[in-house]
Amino acid sequence: MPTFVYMTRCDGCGHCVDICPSDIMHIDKTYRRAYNIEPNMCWECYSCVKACPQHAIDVRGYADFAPLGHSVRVDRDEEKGTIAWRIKFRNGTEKDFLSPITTKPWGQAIPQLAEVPGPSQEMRDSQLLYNEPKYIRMDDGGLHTLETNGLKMKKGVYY
Amino acid sequence: MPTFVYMTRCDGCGHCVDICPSDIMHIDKTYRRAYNIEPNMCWECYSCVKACPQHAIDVRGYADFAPLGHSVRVDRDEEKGTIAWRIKFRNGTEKDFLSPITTKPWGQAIPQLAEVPGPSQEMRDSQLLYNEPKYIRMDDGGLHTLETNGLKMKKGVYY
Amino acid sequence: MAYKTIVEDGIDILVVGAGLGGTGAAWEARFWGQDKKIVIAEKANIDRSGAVAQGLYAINCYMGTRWGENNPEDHVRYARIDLMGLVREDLLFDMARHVDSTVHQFEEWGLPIMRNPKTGTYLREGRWQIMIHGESYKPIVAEAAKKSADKVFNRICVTHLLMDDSKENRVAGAVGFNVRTGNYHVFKSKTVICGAGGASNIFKPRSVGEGSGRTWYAPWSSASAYGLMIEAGAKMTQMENRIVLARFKDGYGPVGAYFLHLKTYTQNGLGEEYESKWFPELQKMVGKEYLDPEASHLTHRPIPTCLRNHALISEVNAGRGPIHMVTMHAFQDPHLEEVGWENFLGMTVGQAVLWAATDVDPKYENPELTTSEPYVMGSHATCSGAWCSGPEDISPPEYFWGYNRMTTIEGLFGAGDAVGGTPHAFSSGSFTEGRLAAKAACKYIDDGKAEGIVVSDEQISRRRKEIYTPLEHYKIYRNEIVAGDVNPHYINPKQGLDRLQKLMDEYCGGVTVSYMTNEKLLHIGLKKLKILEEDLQSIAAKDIHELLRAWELKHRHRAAECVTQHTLFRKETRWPGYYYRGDAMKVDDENWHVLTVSRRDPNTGEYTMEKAPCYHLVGEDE
Amino acid sequence: MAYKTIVEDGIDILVVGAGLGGTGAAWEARFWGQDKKIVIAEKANIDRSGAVAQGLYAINCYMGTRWGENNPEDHVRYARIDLMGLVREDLLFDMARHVDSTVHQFEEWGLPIMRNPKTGTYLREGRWQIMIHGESYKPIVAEAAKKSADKVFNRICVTHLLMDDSKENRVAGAVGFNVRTGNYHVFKSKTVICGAGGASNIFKPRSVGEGSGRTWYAPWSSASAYGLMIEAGAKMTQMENRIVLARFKDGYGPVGAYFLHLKTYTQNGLGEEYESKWFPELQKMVGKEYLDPEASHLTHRPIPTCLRNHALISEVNAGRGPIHMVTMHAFQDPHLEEVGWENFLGMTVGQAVLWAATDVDPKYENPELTTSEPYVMGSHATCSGAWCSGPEDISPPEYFWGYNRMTTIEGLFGAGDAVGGTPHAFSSGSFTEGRLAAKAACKYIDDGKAEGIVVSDEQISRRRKEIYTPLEHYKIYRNEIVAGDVNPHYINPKQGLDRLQKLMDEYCGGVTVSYMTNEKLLHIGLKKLKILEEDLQSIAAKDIHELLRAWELKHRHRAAECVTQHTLFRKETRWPGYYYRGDAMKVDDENWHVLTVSRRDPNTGEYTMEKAPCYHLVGEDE
Ligand SMILES: Cc1cc2c(cc1C)N(S(=O)(=O)O)[C@@H]1C(=O)NC(=O)N=C1N2C[C@H](O)[C@H](O)[C@H](O)COP(=O)(O)OP(=O)(O)OC[C@H]1O[C@@H](n2cnc3c(N)ncnc32)[C@H](O)[C@@H]1O
Ligand SMILES: Cc1cc2c(cc1C)N(S(=O)(=O)O)[C@@H]1C(=O)NC(=O)N=C1N2C[C@H](O)[C@H](O)[C@H](O)COP(=O)(O)OP(=O)(O)OC[C@H]1O[C@@H](n2cnc3c(N)ncnc32)[C@H](O)[C@@H]1O
Ligand SMILES: Nc1ncnc2c1ncn2[C@@H]1O[C@H](COP(=O)(O)O)[C@@H](O)[C@H]1O
Ligand SMILES: Nc1ncnc2c1ncn2[C@@H]1O[C@H](COP(=O)(O)O)[C@@H](O)[C@H]1O
Ligand SMILES: Nc1ncnc2c1ncn2[C@@H]1O[C@H](COP(=O)(O)O)[C@@H](O)[C@H]1O
Ligand code: SF4
Ligand code: SF4
Ligand code: SF4
Ligand code: SF4
Ligand code: NA
Repeated sequence: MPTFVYMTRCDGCGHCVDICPSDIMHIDKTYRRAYNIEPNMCWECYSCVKACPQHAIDVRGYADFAPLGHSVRVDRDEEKGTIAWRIKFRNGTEKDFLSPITTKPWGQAIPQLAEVPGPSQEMRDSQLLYNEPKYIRMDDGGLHTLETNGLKMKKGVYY
Repeated sequence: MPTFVYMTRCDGCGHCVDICPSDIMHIDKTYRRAYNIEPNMCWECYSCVKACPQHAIDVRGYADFAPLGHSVRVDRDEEKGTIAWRIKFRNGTEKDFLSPITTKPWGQAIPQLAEVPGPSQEMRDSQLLYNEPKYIRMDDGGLHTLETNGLKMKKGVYY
Repeated sequence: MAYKTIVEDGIDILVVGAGLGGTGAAWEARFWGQDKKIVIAEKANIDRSGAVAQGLYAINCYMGTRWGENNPEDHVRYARIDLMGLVREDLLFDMARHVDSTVHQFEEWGLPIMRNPKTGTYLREGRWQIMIHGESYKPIVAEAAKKSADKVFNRICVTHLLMDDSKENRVAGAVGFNVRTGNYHVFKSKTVICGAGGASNIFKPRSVGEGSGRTWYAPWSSASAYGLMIEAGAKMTQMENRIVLARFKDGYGPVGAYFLHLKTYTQNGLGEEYESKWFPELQKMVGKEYLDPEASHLTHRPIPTCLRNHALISEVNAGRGPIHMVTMHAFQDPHLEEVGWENFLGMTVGQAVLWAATDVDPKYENPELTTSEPYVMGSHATCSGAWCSGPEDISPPEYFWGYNRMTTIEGLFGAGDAVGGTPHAFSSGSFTEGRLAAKAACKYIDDGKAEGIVVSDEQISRRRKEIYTPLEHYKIYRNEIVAGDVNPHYINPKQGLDRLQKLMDEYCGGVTVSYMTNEKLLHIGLKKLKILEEDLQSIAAKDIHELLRAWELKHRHRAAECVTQHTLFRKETRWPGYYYRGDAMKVDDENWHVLTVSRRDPNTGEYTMEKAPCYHLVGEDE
Repeated sequence: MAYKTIVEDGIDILVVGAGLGGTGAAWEARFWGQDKKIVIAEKANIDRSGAVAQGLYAINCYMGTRWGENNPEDHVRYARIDLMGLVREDLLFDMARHVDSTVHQFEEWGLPIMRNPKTGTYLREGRWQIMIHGESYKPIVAEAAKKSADKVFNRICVTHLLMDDSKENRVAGAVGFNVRTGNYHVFKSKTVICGAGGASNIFKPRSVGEGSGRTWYAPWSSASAYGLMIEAGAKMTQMENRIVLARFKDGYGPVGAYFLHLKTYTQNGLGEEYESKWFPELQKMVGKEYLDPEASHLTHRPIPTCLRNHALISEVNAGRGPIHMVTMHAFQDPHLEEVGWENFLGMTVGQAVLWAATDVDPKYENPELTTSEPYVMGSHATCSGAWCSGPEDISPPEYFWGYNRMTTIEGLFGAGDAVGGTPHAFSSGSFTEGRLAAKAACKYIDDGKAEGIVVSDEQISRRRKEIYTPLEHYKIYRNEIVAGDVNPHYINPKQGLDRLQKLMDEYCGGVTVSYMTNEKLLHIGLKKLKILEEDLQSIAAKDIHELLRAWELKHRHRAAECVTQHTLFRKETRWPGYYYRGDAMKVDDENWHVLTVSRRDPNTGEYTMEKAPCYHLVGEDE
């Protein structure tokens, strides 16, 4: 289901070009609008579809196994923190789905590590990562090690 | 090994376009010279190569299994009634072959059937074809039939 | 559209497709129809059209009766056992008794046939095969056809047969378009001889991308003979009997000259002979009647082609590939080395190119073999095609309805791949069949069977509209999208072909599934073919060349559907090595020693399947 | 060429590829390297790059230690048996003991993790998998990486690592080009963390034409992690251990949520359970130690993924396909139906599109399953990747050389798919590995190991020349021909990819040969890879986008070569269902209960293969 771009909707803003992981959304020189230059490298990941402010991009199933006449439309809203899908079958059946995409205002809950207190030498010498052991266990117990867990590494054939 | 056309040799005469069984040798609008518009439908049949008066067409092995660096050139001569091949391996080895393509001056040995005496009613009612039974046996014997050959057609399972 | 409509009227014999069958028909027709109007409508240029465009290095069907080599019935028995019992023996006997006359003619016309210097007879490759310098085989037979035809229309892709509007089930000509001018061509004719050839590219090929042009049968073998006739409602036979060929890997160079003349042989990856190892298991599948290696050895009865494939496939599946052709011995003889190379230069140049590209010199290295994707045709070791009447002096009643090689549609004849039940006809047999059909067509006309044909304007304009729909479709919807080939309203011919090949491969026994299928898979395949048919209504062509591809695809699709219907019908594995019905892995002579016959109703699209009895040629007192 | 050279100097930590591993590395690096210069060089846009671009619906590696669900060693045992005994248990234990901390962080950042309404714990899909609304998984981790990095260079295709010219075998940064501007980018760095991901498209895909973008792993997973590291001379491990995945047919939608949460199950074309039927035969191949269905049943020890594949493949080969996933029961429950659909919308939209297109509603029809073409990666049920040092408190001497996740090249670290021996890390484990590598890289610098690095101008300009050669090649030779992509002097990237995929498929165990290979075939494969490598010197790129494809292909080619070398080395069939060595069809613990380690000499191109001991995590007194 590679993407295609509706001629009358695209305004050539380039958001799709900016986001496509496959580098295949390019701006057509003649029409100054976007199109998929290499459909056989399109993963139908919908990154461009979600990013297009004009809803100008759609997808039609890969011709080598998907018949015509379906559609899967999406609306992703970072403000609302939701994504809405509308699936239309070849036979006309429709299904709608709505999911959250985040539980927090976008990006704000991630700390800036340059601003947190740096690690002590002891911590550097330990096996702990940032904010551990806090995150490892409910009981705030320490990191699992071979010793704490009564284990050793042994050569040979074990199953 | 689809065909390609050397830019400096082709004069756009169209012989290749005229002969290609796959309808894939076309004249490029910009350069007014021929090229293969659909290599994946090229059978490397060499019909166009043989037909090109400029030796402008060559073939390079299908990219999906033939490495670069070889060539198979041909010269077909209806006057002489021969075809000459030169094979060049990737490693430089060369092999030449020469074969006849006809034993008669081109086309002249084929009769014009509108001019031969038409068949008799008897012949029409028989199973014979044009010029038969002459061509069927050395001894000019008649056509084989179930009767002459002691046979019959029988329903059932035979091996 | 600005395309002109060009009507050719008053034709007596229209030859649709002038390959080996069609050129034979056109040539011979002039003899029996001295004053008749004979016209050829050909997709390409008849000088280099069809399967023989690049030439052939052997004529694989020649009796040599004049030298006492074989009688026609010997060939029938050969074809019968090779095809696991099921062939049209009336048609085969008829072809075999005439084929030598065809070959002798070829020689007279200038085709260089090699001679055995000692005996003076044709140089034998094998019992049935003779060796030729056949690079110009096709130009030579085309020359003959041109001598006989009133008009040759090259570059006409015939899309549909015309049907008589006054009499049910009678042909009235054909229509198509010129792939260069785009013009609409209408051929009104009393009879049609369909020689539009067999089918490559119905199943997913082993090759990919650029290489997918490297098929064994030519990429332009577009199943048109089947597509045209099935659409018109002709009965078809043995369409399940698709063929898989052992071929040199990648280049798909034929192996006949190697096995038979060069006496090369195969071995597995370990250097072992492997074929016989599979015979005991195979014998359990097919019965001793069809595989009896000892008897074969003694009597030179062949091991059926499909069973040899089976051994190769099984050995590879067992992890002992690759299979090699041992050429290193034979190639020490300079004569055989030359034959080995010229064999390919004469009919599969690509194999020579490949060896040059990969530095494979068969003198010093044994090249790899593989089994091809399946092909649908009717003149090699396989016999898919139309259900035709045989000759009156041979055919039993079930096989005879008046005119030799006439299909179940009145006035519509076939030759070569178009005709079912006649394997091992090859180039010479196909040409011969064309000759037989031409004589019969003249008789049909002379008998007054073609009187009063009416072709309505409605039919002509309906077909015209249908033909150009893909161009219209493109025009209308192209600009809805910015650029590219992804469009919600249409698919293009290449996309449709990819879909067809993939589904046939996966559900109908292609290479990816090691030729395996079963009832469940076939039903799914049919469902997908139906949906594809709907999408083919929405196919788009951006120019006339793509329009050609669109119609080739439609013909391929229809043939594929018929193949799938037949494969579903025959509940046995008759030809292990061609395909396997996983749910019926044995030969079942009790129920299936019959020919399968289908008819697609042109109005409803429904198929009706029947079993037709299999008649054998036996001694008078048997 | 007019492209600029842009040098970024003085980098401490260069993250090459910011997928799940790379974002973890960049994020964590800031904590341990508060003043260090952290730079990301990424081929795409890190907001939607890598395998998780379209999201994930599950986090497949989570212990739940805080809820007493699993200890790290439980996961090690799981991964060990699933991989038929051979994993890096030090790395796995280390990853497992940290992974929960990663996941809890994700939740804090806003990633919606589903909860079990009764227990309040994360909603389990299976023992190791938890369910998420993960459409924005990648944008969220990218946000974290951006918070930590000094600079993010998007759209840089990294082509080579830079090596220290003053000290053998020490990394010094990386180079690449911007796929939009074409500019040459030089990153001089004390350490490099390679997170450039796994590989799709090394083997011929089942899909054709347009559909070949529909791979399970993303088409942009270009084997760059392997290509970069192998080229630089890093040792690799378990590269033979490519993975084949059971997937919904055509759409390649994952099955985990279906099997584990929806409790759907498979059946053959006849509606039968088939898996267990194959166990007796399988047990003979692999030994009871690796397959003991009864014990598995009692202890919830998994049936290894490859062995489940084997049953599916064998059943299909036996002619009892297609395999169906029985969804019709589960989908009667509206919650499960919703999960079933959202599972795909969240990570494989194409599967939903396909069902819509084919009118497959799993509530009323059981969809088909198939096994995919092989993929090469290191974080699913497979563990190809670089041979890395483990953590000092766990690793035995053979597995430890100073810095956690450091490859055998000094200063070069890996994370995620790049690291060998750590299967079942998935997204969360990969991110965790990135964090571990970042901490170790900081330590490496702080320990003074990166002092005195020299990068010569010669090295920089040599790489520059190399990078643009395909563009030069195109310019020089393009006009020798009239038009089109057939040129005697070059192949384009798509043509090269087709060649690579076809040969890997046929000689190294792809789908067309039902995953079968053997020594002979592998040797031929290596020969063809070598010739392809020569032709890759002549690859042409008509624009910068094709230049990207050219370099992706070169990375894929190098990885494919390494896979083939490893497959040749391991003379056993360790993972039936992933691939078969036809000449050694059994597990051979006596000789092959070892990890395979390769090194390609960057100067000669020769591979050296060794066996490394396999250490297992056992009880203190065992
Ligand atoms: C491709 C190929 C074929 C053979 C071989 C090797 C190779 C590489 N081998 S070996 O493997 O055994 O080595 C043979 C061999 O050596 N010796 C031999 O006698 N025969 C061999 N064949 C088989 C014969 O060629 C074959 O039996 C005959 O050609 C069959 O004759 P016919 O049924 O007439 O098919 P055709 O392909 O020749 O002609 C079809 C014509 O129809 C045209 N056409 C098709 N669609 C049309 C449309 N829609 N409208 C108008 N015209 C439309 C075509 O253009 C063509 O002209
Ligand atoms: C594609 C996919 C993947 C998964 C799943 C379903 C599907 C459909 N499933 S399920 O099937 O089990 O259902 C999983 C699931 O549900 N849960 C889970 O946790 N993980 C799943 N994965 C696996 C994980 O995604 C995987 O384990 C991790 O992503 C691996 O992380 P990492 O090793 O970092 O790889 P990456 O692809 O994320 O990132 C690679 C980055 O490198 C960039 N890159 C690549 N080459 C580069 C170059 N030359 N220069 C510069 N940059 C260059 C990439 O752009 C990317 O950013
Ligand atoms: N129910 C829905 N689910 C998802 N997206 C929707 C829905 N309704 C409208 N949209 C969005 O609105 C755009 C325009 O819709 P349409 O009119 O279907 O092309 C689509 O591209 C969607 O992104
Ligand atoms: N191994 C073989 N044994 C007998 N006949 C063969 C063999 N291989 C090819 N032939 C015949 O040789 C001719 C050309 O075959 P091919 O080259 O395979 O198309 C056909 O008549 C085949 O039936
Ligand atoms: N049938 C199964 N039994 C056990 N685990 C499975 C099964 N199928 C998938 N999984 C696991 O579920 C997760 C996702 O699998 P998949 O969707 O196949 O990528 C991985 O951890 C798999 O190992
Ligand atoms: S994001 Fe949408 S509007 Fe902008 S260029 Fe792409 S298709 Fe056009
Ligand atoms: S769907 Fe994904 S891969 Fe396809 S064009 Fe859009 S962003 Fe690129
Ligand atoms: S036949 Fe030769 S010279 Fe004439 S157009 Fe074709 S390539 Fe050019
Ligand atoms: S080699 Fe044959 S198929 Fe290819 S372009 Fe020339 S004539 Fe056409
Ligand atoms: Na890993």
